[in-house]
Amino acid sequence: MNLLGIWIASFLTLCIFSFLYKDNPFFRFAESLFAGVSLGYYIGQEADQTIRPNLIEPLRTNFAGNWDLLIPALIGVNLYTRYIPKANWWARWSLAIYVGYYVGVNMVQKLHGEVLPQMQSTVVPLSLSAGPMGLLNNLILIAGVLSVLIYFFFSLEHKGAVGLTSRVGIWFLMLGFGAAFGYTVMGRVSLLIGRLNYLITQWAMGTVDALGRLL
Amino acid sequence: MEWLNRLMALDRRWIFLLVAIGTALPIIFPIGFKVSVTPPAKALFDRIEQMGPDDVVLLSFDYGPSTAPENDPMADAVLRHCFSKRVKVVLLSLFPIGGVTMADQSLARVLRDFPDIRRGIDYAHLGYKSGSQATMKQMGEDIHRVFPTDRYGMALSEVPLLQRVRTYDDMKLVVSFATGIIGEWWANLINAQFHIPVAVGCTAVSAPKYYAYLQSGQMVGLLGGLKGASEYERLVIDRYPIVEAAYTRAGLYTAIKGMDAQTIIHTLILLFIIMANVAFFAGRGRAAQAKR
Amino acid sequence: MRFLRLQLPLLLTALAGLIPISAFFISENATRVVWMKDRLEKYMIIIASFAILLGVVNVVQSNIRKIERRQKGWPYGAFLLAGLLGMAFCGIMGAARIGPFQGIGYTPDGGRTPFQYGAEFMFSPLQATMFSLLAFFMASAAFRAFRARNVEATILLVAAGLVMLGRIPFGEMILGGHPFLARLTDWMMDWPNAAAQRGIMIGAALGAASLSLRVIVGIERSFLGVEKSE
Amino acid sequence: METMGFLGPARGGRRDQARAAPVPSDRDVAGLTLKTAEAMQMETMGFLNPDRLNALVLFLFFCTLVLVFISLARRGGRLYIRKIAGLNAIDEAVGRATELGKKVLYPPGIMSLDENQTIASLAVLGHVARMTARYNTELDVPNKDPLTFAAARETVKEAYMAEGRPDLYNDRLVHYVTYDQFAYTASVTGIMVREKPAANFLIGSFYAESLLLAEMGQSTGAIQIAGTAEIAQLPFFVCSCDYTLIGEELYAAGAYLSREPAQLGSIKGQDITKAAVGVYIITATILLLLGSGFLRRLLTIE
Repeated sequence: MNLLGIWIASFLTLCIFSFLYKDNPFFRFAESLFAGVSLGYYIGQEADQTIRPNLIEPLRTNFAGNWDLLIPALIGVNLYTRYIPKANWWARWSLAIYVGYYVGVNMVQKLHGEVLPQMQSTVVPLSLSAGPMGLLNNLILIAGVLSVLIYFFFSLEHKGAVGLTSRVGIWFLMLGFGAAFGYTVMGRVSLLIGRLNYLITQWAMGTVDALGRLL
Repeated sequence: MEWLNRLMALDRRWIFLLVAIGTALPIIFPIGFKVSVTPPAKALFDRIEQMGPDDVVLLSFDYGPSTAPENDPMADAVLRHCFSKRVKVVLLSLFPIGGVTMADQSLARVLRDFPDIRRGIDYAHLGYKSGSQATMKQMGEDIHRVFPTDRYGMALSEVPLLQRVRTYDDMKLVVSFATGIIGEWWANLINAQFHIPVAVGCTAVSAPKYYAYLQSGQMVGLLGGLKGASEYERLVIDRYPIVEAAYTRAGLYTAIKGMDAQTIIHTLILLFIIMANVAFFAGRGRAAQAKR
Repeated sequence: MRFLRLQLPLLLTALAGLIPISAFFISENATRVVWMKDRLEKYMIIIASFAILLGVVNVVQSNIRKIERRQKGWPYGAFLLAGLLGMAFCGIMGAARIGPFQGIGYTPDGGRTPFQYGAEFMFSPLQATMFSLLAFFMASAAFRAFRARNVEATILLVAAGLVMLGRIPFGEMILGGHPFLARLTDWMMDWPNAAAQRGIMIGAALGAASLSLRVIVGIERSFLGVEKSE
Repeated sequence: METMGFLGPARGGRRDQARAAPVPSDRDVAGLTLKTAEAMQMETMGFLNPDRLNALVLFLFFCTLVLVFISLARRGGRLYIRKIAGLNAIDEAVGRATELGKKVLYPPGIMSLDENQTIASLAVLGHVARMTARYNTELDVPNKDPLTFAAARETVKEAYMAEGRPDLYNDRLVHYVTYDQFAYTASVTGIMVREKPAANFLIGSFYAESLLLAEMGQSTGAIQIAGTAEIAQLPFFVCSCDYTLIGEELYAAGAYLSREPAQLGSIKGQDITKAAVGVYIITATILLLLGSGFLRRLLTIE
């Protein structure tokens, strides 16, 4: 059973890799299967990890204490009214509640969890106590943050001093993007190593092993 | 100058092919580029090196299959180190998607070379528990209550090793192999509250974040990505011949091999960039001449 | 009618948005508000779970249509449906704990449930392989994009090149074992890169908050499909 | 960010974070006893959470500015907004698709409506859909998140109505693919190579798939306009797309395209807040240099 599974997995792996050469029926097969299997996978996950523990179990064990969970169930079901021609705009209510809630959550989260701490860590001591290099670093940090912020000014024309500063902001952005790109290459290469290693050690060597045992 | 144009418009499938070869070759034929050991990796190694057979280390598998190529080799290397040193090990997983499988597989790989290591005496495997943060805190009060049975269904009170391990106080070190936030929780939550030393093996992408914890003393060691793992492998191999034998076995995936591939790919990409720029400037020079 | 169609959705958005905001600023011992917020959080998870079927209905409908009409590539639609139905069946039976479908992970004795088998030998490898394609595209993107066309592109190129060199033993070899490049890499990540990220973050956070406010007061409503003219 | 890049969105992002406990504060670490003592103290302190007063001040400051400028703009104040290249290129992109008789592809990101970037993306989608309706160009909106899918359908439908072309709209324009990040990526790249859209819009919240989509689209010769606030993904979009909306530009896009005074007013308010943030940082830094960390401490969050 295990070796069969490894063969299936390896076949599908090769199907996907074949796309690098060009689009072909094997890739299309794997792509379609992947779309189906993954959707099925999340149906299973949602049923077992969300609907069951968060809705069914609480209702089953203590209906009186959890009857209100029927409200979100109703809001959820309301999404399907789109298929009823006469009521096809009811679904808006569900979307409105969902979006409204998270828009509110995000608003305070962004202001409190991002703006304040990022501001605070930009306020750094401009003294020589950390050595000349420390001072330079702190200056770079402040200059970088402020010039990038200027770049994002929409209601000012980017001319003159503003234009110059925003240009510096773009340079900071490009430097950051370049560094981040180079930095990420490493993690991505290890993913490929992982896949090729699977093909070589699990599939090729595993099959040779199994054949050896058979003989 | 025709070749310049052709280079500029190089079919990217040639690049793909070179990347594939550059990655596959070192897995089959290891090169072994020299790896320099950084202080955070050495610090973790030294700490375990100072321990004896009575000491217990907790290994938390807080990653899943997606980052296994990076995290697996570190877990294996640390596990091999502990077993060579006869330090007792308790394993568990707090990562919901496939974490416990990672622990199972790592254990299986390493045990092949340590036939005399006994389950329940030299190591114990607690399995997976959800609720990450809450679970971690409860373990500070009583591990036996959090994990009524071990991974194999045996009551904890019947596992010899665990009879003397009930809280973090009974252990010398936590090492978390982490892909996400769980590693940070060990450092900024468990270390702060229970004062047990923490080391983390993390992915390359998240390594910069962990340096801050290292600097502030919330962590005693750090293995960052494949590079960190290869450093630890190097340390263990140089110190223990039995491990060296294990690492030379064909077909075993190691971070040192991974670093070989990494080095080749980085060099390859850099060469591509240089070639592209040479062609670009040569092309521009000609265009300028033609204009004149 | 007009109220139900137009005003009610906008009103619901505003109300739903104000609850987490006020809960955030009100002290934690105002237990009612906190309770309500926690409850709402649970609700949202359940609502989102219901939505997934909405997608499934669409996928099943369009693929059945494809197969019925024998449209180009219809066999792929059949593969898709087979994968979907097979996996979903194992998952739902597992969630309900029926017969041999005891859960969706491993069985207590370490064996695999059917769902786990599909996840481990089809879903995971497909996912990991798609993810690993990134290594190839990184290389081709670098080849094409990193050309010193202007000042900006040059900065991008130099920063990327130095960091890549600093992350491998080869970089050290060039400099005779000196870890200068590795340190330069760390410096670039810690200072200029951090500054750029911080600038983007503050700007984006303000932008997001402004969008939130526009949604709450009902100026931004594209997501509802509420007609501007209404 | 690795989990966010891979597992996070695949499992539904914010909803998982909501399920996990929030990042601990010092108070949590100190344990329960302290908490009750503090709770008692807070009861006497009143209704507001004292730890969050600084956030409340920022919140009120921000809201006031934005709302004031919205109402000023509504009364007819003229507002200047600088050119955003990526947004001006939308016309060109849709125009080219129309000329070539090819489709416009618009994946609205992979996150749900709990992410503001998705809302921002839908605002741009509304604009793009109105253009495709006007020029009778084919539009294709593949979706990963089911709620985003539901909302995108409403957005596109309303755009076609608003342009007076309900005849051109059908539910197949906006379709659902799958809930998995990489299965979705595989399908969308499949669409790219098989149907060769003339314009790809990659606007919204994208993670690790950003580079796969952008490179694949690049290889088919499409005009690509990207936009995201996911900092880790910006380098890839910048390298592989013709235009990239960076961070705040994405959030401002809907307002910019709508040209509605109220929307533009909110951007002005946002700009003033940004200026205030800059001034605060400079002042606090100077104060720190003079030996007072007061302004810096005010920013501390619990």
